[in-house]
Amino acid sequence: MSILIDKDTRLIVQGITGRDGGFHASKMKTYGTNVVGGTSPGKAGEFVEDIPVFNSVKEAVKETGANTSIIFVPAPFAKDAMMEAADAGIQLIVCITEGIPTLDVIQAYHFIKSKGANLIGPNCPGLISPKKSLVGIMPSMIFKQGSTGVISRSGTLTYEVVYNLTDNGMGQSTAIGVGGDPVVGLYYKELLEMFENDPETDSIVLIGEIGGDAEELAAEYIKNHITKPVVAFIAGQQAPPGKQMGHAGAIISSGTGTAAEKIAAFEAVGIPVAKEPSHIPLLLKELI
Amino acid sequence: MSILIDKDTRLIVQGITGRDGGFHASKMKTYGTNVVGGTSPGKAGEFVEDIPVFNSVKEAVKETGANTSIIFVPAPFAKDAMMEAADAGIQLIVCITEGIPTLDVIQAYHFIKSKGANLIGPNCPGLISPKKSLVGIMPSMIFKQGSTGVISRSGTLTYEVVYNLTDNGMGQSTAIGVGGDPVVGLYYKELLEMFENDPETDSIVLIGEIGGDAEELAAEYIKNHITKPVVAFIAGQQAPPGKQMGHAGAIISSGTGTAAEKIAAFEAVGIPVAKEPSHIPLLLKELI
Amino acid sequence: MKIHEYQAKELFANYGIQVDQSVLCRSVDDAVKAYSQLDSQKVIVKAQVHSGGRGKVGGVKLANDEIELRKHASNILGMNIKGYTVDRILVGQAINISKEYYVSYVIDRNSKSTILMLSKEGGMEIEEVARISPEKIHKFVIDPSIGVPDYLAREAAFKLFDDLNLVRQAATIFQKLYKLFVDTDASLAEINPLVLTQEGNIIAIDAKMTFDDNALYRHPKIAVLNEPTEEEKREQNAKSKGFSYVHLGGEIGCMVNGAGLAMTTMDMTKLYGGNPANFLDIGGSSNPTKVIEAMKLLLSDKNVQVVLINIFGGITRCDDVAHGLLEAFKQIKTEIPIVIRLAGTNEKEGRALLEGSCFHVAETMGEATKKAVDLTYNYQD
Amino acid sequence: MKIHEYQAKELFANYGIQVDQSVLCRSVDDAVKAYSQLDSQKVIVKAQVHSGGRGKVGGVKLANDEIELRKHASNILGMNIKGYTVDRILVGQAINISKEYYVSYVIDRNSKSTILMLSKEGGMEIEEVARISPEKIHKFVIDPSIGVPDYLAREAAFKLFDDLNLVRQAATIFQKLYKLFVDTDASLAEINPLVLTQEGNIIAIDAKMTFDDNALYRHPKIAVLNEPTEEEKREQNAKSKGFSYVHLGGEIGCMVNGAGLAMTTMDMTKLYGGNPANFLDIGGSSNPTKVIEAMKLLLSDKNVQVVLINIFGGITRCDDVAHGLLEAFKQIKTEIPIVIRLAGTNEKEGRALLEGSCFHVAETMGEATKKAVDLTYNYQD
Repeated sequence: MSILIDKDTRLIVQGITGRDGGFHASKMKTYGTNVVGGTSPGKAGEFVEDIPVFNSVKEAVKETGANTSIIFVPAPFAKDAMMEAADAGIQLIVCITEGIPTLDVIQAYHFIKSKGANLIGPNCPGLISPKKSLVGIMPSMIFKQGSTGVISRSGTLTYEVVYNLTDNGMGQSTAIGVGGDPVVGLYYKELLEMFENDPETDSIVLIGEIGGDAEELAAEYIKNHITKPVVAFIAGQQAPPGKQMGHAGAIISSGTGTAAEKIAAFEAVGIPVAKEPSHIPLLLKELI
Repeated sequence: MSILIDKDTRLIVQGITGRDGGFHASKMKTYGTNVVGGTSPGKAGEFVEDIPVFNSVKEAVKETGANTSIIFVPAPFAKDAMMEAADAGIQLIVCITEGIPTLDVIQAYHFIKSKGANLIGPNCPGLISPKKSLVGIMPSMIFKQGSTGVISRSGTLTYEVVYNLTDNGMGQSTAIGVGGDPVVGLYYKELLEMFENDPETDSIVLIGEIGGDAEELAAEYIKNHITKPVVAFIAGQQAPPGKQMGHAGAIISSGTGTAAEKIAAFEAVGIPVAKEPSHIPLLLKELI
Repeated sequence: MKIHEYQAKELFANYGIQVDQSVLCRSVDDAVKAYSQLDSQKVIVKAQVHSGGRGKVGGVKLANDEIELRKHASNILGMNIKGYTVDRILVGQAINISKEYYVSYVIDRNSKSTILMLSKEGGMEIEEVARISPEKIHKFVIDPSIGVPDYLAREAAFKLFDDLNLVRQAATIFQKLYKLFVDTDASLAEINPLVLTQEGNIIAIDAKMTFDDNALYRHPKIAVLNEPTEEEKREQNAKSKGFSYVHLGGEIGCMVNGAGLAMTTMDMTKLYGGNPANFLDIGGSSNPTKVIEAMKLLLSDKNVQVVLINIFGGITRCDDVAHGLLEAFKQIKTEIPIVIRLAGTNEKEGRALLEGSCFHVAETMGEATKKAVDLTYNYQD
Repeated sequence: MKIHEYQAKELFANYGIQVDQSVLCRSVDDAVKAYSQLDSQKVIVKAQVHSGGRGKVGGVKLANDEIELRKHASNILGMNIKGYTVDRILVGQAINISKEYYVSYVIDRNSKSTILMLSKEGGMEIEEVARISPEKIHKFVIDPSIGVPDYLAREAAFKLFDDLNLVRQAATIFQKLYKLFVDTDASLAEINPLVLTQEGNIIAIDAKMTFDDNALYRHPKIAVLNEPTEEEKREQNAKSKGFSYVHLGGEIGCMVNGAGLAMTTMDMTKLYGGNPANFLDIGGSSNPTKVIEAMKLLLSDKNVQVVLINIFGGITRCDDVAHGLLEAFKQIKTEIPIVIRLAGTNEKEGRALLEGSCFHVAETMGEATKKAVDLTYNYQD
């Protein structure tokens, strides 16, 4: 199975005529993702790497039966793109764009939710179900089909972790970057629940970082609801308070959101926390 | 059974300290409606006819487990009252207030719908399930428990019809005034469906009037979905075009919404249309 | 509430919607002065009345020079269009039209939403388009929680245009018009036609707006634009007293509580061979003062030969209603026969109270209507 | 982005939120002039700095007369508060406070919404209240599609007040503050304290706002209020070049692609006994120009003794990254040892290219970090 995306994913690329949109549309298609179309207002009828372009998501959905979209449009237009996708009936919206104003994300998120759809991101690398579908900008060659689910707030750190997993023969069912902004769509709780219910997933790696208390809430949720083995990793132990560490969401404010608190929360409920990425596969092997 | 309201209805009265709110709260309570509370900001702790008053609907719901509300607040505050009720988890909102700006109603209606609740009205007399519950301003003494469902856009005309039904020994399961404004909540289609599914209802009277094309749509819906006998009545055959006949919604615009069209629509699908209110029971008897 | 084209155009301009240059004139001299200001050889002269279809009756004319302008202005000023006398004209630059479109926001009862209506068939009445080629009308339901976001405005604009530059111009107009619609509690905001000029601009050369009467209290600047006709004044006056009144022209004056019942009373009057003089809903209670006011209104119509009072006593019982009527008619002196039908709570008691009065008392609507119709003809004889 | 109290109060006033009368002063003379204008015997002198807790360090003082005013103004101007030098003070009328409250709007990550936070414990830091008596903090999640309707504002106001008049005053303030918050893309709008005066008015006597950096492009009037510190300037400068840079103070300069991996590199440096000099995320691609800019930034920190470059090659393959690094370091002259770790796509090819260069090449993060730490101490010896 895997979660959220698989061979039934029918993807459209919003902003397909842009540099990043076109580049990754091609990459995803090459990987085997069913990229059925793209949007770019005023460019209906054109093609990008044999992928048909439409003026609107609604049109693209009507013509192609798309159920998933990935967004590459610039930040000032990203809210509109997310809402357009939801309004057109897209069920999973993956927003890669970074630097979107938070209130835009809040408005789009609530609208998407009201339409019964799901949002991943923004400011995220997307997700991949190896050998099935890639909806993101991840380097697909480091992934390997398998049974470990990966959830992460980070991009390259995820690749580092996945690289170590793959190197140890531990493939992935689905790997998801939830995004580094303070407000993003699907998060630990929802994704943990999906992995718990996914028969093809038998273990989970959770990669957190400083800022907010999502990891603490995840630890609590795992304790009460997750039966599959989980290993955690937290980045940012050396981060000073009040400073944004790259990701808009990675900031210790008013002394809360520290790595120490998050590590303690996981350890308190018996979830091993790796000291460095290369230890994750080892800890996971002990649990399986 | 009856539809929408019964002995399980737990009602709060929004605007209970006003003249109309207090008067009808008392009437409804006397009828046997389970009036569990009322709201009037700043008057929490007071009582109106032994009914406790709360500052907000949320508080009233928390303290009383109310599931239904009836609104008597003045038009400028009615939108806020409707939305407050929906936000507090009220499932059925009955708005008596007339003269509410249409865009206010549109906004409130969509919000109520997004909360999964139902709106009846505004500018309506409410509804009654005789011997069970009265949530409205109807003269309860003319109603009689029975198995005819009544749906109407009008107030006194409904009483006239019900009076004739009762006089002919034909009681009512539930009688509903949907309201005379152009935009109101539950309408023919939804209510017809509820009556169709209600085992205690075995026939339906539909009272329409000029304006819009809801009766035409209802005729189509009845043809395809309703198995129980239906008799219709349409008011406003003598109404001149372009003039509002009392109800804001009762207006023939651009030559559409005439009584003749509506009568023709019903007759085209075999639904008898009474020439005068007193004929309704006779037509109904022929069908049962 | 309706406003004039020139008033709507002022609102459009305030919201950044481009309109054609024009000047409001109340006289031929005004028009000549406007002509010299407009810096355009050809101008359009348009009657400003609260009515559609002015073009068909000669209320819109193209003037190629000052002589023609004078002629048209003097012809149109004072013209009677569907009962309205033209006292103002709009003189505007003639636009080089490449293509005409239709755009409006209206309230849609079925979707319980504002909808955006568009058509490539601009310049003709939309009802006409709806009848002849309904497939040429595009409708977009607006979700009030998000209004008209860019993507929706764009999607709509693509229904009229292919060129992205024009799509963007049109999309912006749709968004601005929606903002105006919502900000002013409009019930209609129509641009017909919205034109593409030969220069490649999109502008509104007509503008029509009507407003929600129930919301005028929060738009004083709009409310002052109200210009009711004599008939509308009578209706508005009735409304201020808590009645709904509409003049119909027959001989049987009707006074009823409740709009639906009042319409039914009219209908039955006709059914039984009479002609209703009016629609009159006196609303909930039947206190004597209200009845007196309502009777005055009814009797001010000199065609009225019989009055039919039809009251359904609900919360207010029939015996109380009867007391009220007796009280009221102590003060009303009239030779006109009055038929009263009381039904509902305590109807027998109510009718008993009226026995022996000057009223003709009936039990059912049928009986009451028949009596009223009979009395009309008796009275006429 | 932060702004000063006086700037926030100006925004409050523009939105109709009542604030205390006050005057911004840059000198003692300004303060004396302000004192004469204020028509209040007692005044408050407040340091204007981008930092909380100024009261505790003497940055807020009550003056009972002009002599005290002069003394406080001259003491506070030039004061250093948490690294900020005070160059502006706010002189305001002293308010007769009856009670203090806390009000703010903030972004809440878990509800993915703006929330309204309230407490009857005004005047102290909200984190303090949260620690001591969290039950005294009330939170309301705002639905962005409807904002703060009357009923919600009222419900919130009832948490602070019982009297309906005060509830209405407060509710209006909550609605205006929300409008300001949304209109300006704020990330925090805080009134602490909001006070009930002895005269029965509710006014804001402090005001704090921070804004979403990502949204400043659409708020030019707010953006011009930016007053970055030297350190912030360096960070903002880095950001304008596509980097994220934070100074940390250690000896091992880190250059990494990706924020999470950069944090992890810092953490591992510490784990292996070293001290990271900085956080530096150079983002996606590794073209030579970017690497050169990043190295310049790194080396401008004179504490840096070793540079640790940790690149995960994904879409950009490691051999391309290696080419880029070699290219870049042709132009960078430095004696400082460079440890490079390349992993990911074509890592072997990448590492092979670096063989024989002046770089210390590592295969794993552990190995790279260990090397960097070892080199630090060797270098120091």
